[in-house]
Amino acid sequence: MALTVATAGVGGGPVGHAQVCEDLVARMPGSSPRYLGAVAVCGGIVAWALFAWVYQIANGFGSTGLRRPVYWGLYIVNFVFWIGISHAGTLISAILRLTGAEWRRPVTRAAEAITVFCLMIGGLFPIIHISRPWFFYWILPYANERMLWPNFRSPLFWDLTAILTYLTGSVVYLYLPLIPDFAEMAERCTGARRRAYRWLSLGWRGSDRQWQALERAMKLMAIVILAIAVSVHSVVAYDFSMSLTPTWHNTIFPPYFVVGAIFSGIAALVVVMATLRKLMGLQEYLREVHFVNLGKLLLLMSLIWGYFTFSEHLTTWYGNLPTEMDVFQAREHGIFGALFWIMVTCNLAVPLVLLGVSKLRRISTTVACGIAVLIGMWLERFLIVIPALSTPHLSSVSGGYVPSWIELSITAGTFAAMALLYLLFVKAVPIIAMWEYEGEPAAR
Amino acid sequence: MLLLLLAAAGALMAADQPLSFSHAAHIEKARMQCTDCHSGAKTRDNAGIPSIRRCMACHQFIATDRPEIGRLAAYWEKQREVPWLRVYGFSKDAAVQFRHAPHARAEIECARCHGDVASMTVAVPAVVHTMGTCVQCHRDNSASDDCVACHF
Amino acid sequence: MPEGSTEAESGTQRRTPQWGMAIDLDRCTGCEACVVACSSENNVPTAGEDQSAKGRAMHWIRIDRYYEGDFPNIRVRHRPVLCQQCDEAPCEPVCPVNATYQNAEGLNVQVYNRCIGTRYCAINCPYTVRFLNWYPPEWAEPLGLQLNPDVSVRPAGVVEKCTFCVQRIKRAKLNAAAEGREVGDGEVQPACVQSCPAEAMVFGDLSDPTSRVAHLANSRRAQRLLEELGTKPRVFYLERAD
Amino acid sequence: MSRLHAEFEDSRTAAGAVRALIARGVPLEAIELYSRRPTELCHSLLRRKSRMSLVAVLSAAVAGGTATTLLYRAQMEYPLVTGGMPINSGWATGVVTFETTMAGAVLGILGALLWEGRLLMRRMPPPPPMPSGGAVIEVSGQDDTNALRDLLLEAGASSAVRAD
Repeated sequence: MALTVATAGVGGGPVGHAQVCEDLVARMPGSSPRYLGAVAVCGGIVAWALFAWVYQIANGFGSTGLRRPVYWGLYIVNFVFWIGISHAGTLISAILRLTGAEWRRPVTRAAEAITVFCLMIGGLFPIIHISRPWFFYWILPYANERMLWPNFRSPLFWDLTAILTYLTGSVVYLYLPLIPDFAEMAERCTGARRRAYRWLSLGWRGSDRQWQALERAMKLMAIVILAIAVSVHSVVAYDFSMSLTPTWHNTIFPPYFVVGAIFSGIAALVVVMATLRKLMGLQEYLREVHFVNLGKLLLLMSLIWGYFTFSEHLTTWYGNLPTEMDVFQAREHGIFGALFWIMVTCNLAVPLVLLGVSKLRRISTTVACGIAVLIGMWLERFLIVIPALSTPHLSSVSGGYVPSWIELSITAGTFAAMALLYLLFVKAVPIIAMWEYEGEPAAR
Repeated sequence: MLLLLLAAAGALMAADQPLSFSHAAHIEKARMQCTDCHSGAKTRDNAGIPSIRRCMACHQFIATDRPEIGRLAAYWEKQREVPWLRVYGFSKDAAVQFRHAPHARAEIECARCHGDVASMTVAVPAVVHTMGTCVQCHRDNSASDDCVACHF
Repeated sequence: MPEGSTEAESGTQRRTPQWGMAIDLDRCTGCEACVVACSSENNVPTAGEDQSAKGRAMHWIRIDRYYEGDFPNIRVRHRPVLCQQCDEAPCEPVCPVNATYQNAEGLNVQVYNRCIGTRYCAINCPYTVRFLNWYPPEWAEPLGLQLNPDVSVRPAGVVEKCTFCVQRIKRAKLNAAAEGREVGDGEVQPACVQSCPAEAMVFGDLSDPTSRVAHLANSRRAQRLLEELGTKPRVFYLERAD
Repeated sequence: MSRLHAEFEDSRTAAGAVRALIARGVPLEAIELYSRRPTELCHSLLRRKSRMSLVAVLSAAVAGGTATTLLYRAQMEYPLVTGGMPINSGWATGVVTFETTMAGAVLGILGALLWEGRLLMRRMPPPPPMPSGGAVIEVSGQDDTNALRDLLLEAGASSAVRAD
């Protein structure tokens, strides 16, 4: 019946709830060979990474590339990187929700899903990182006959609480707006899938009480999740800034990490959105305006990131403390120097040109920036961790670090795991919140 | 952390000892003291398992007609030690250093950790040794609860 | 010191000693006898050629060498670096499972089997004297036959470091307690101290003003390594007089 | 208990009907509006009372307080030898307090949503079939069903049936 108005929206997407639902459900991947192939490839890489992890546990930590004094390597880099990206979702979606940015509607769920998956992956790294992972549960505070407790003063214990809270929060934050869509999906499915969706919808009936409760809950959650997200990456930064390691012991780190996290989060969101758009044919939903708006945010974060980086390096250089200067020099010269300038190019120069010039600001350039920023931010984490550790206080024990195949495999595996989780996710639920989306009115 | 795993407690049951030595017979009937055989218990780190020389010091003359004593004598003839199996011990991973002497000096009864060996024919790990057991006893007796008291 | 009654173990011990060390750099010849003695006393595994090249060598004490001047007028300065047993140790608060802490006698203790291997302590030690067991410990034959039964063999994945030869401290206290006396000055000698041919190292109770080590620690030449970090180390270096 | 379902093609007519029901003296509690998307009505006429913020704050305080107390007790009653360092440290505990407070808030919000939205309740009657664009008004527990049905039909309902 609403067919007559279907083409009325200038945005070109379907209009009317029924059409939107139908269209989005139709775009969910079936069991095409292409889809299965992608799942198989990602699954294969993940399996290989799992093998590498088992190998590392069975053969001792010597099979990694770690050494004295670089006791922390790629695992910590990846940990910070993934936890950083996880800020995409919640922070962006929460900020956009709270500020009432209407263009957010097709974007939020993709972002919130990134958060949950990144946290699941990032949260694994501390376990992969420790050399006796089978005793990981000793960090948990539980009463025991040995009368031992974890050390509540350790930043790693804070990490545990922060990540658990963040994971709980972001799962809830992803789940709440999914509830009406699960109910909607249940009506469109049969058999086991219908039962599963109905079970997941918690008995959603679409009454106005529920809508009001849901909207209120989302508003409150947005506030809470903002606070949590900021604190989580601050706590991750505390892991570094609480230590005596030169250049880490630094008050700028918590805000610097939060900024970097939002920065890389937006970049990841742009890349994920572009991929979804291409693979699922969501051109009518994820339109240029979304990419351009996110691009502007990305540019803003790039500038803030540049400011923080400059401040950090300027104070180090001006302070001229011998031990800090060792790290500074290492970071500016040789192999680390090359990586440093790649990082600056990726994080500052590329966004500045591609997003700063309004004529160049397009979907393709935003995505290019997103990829560049992801590379740059990964390098940033690398350059924070490795050079500082390889030039410790006493120069007699300095030493370099080359990751082994195990660390590289596990790193690759986590990227594949992210893709795999996303592939499974878009098969199970519509990636755009059906109840939130309305056929776009005329583009602004 | 360190469950002080009884060195494979289950495996070291009665039947596995090379000779069916009876603690009860020695302590209750013969009125011997633990330290008569486990001579290190009061003064050294290890209580020690007696050597065959110590066994034969008595059993050259006492109860020589019993079949088990005959088997003991056979080891003696071959100049072999009896391959006793340890009943108590710490797993290697526990990284525990235990010294008998200070515990004996603090007048901790043998039975506190070893159970009522006097009534056992064959010694079995009657008391489960976990870190909780040690810590609790240390706290009850206001002994050191410093980790390095045992772990080094 | 708040607690840490060691009475049950030591019987008559009344005072809690505060262990410390003084190293006279004027006497140190850099012969590395201490390194060898330490490794054999403490069951420190040998890393082997390949692993050492990868930076996995383990030595609880090492000799740092610093060169002064330009060729050919070079002077080499040696500094044995072991765990400084800091009073305000940076390694302690960061451990999430309390595997490392300072005990009542001022020893910076590492509890091997509580360690889960976050290696946070190792990166936070400014002296870089903490070591991870990369592999299950191994010794080239026949060194495996000379392991010290008084010291645990640490499993793979565990961080370890110099203990000031705590097993020798324990032994001395047990002997003293059995004889009903206090541990005398110089009675405890860690392996490195004992083996130093130049007698550059002195170990003892810093809280006893009559002990040799307390005397040396109060010397005008006494300095501590990276003292500016506020870690309050218990190892005092007597700097070269020239 | 009598229930009346009235179907509306779009939510604006439904709004008129709700207004008419209220004018007639039907209590707000008896009216419920079903729709596939949230409607404007939620924000104006059918505004429900909510304790969600209060619940969130309270559960946050409870969780944070409990965790902090546990932390404090654990450290004080099972003191570990820490050398000269404080056993209980305010700054460090602050981080944990913050995180657990926030976790409490999250769980409080989730709980309040389940309660106020009457989710997870097994004994609910099945929801009325919903038109995709419009809404269904449910009036329950009223005696004069027939009169109400007429009123709803007059207000523009495409159909109004008793569902008992």
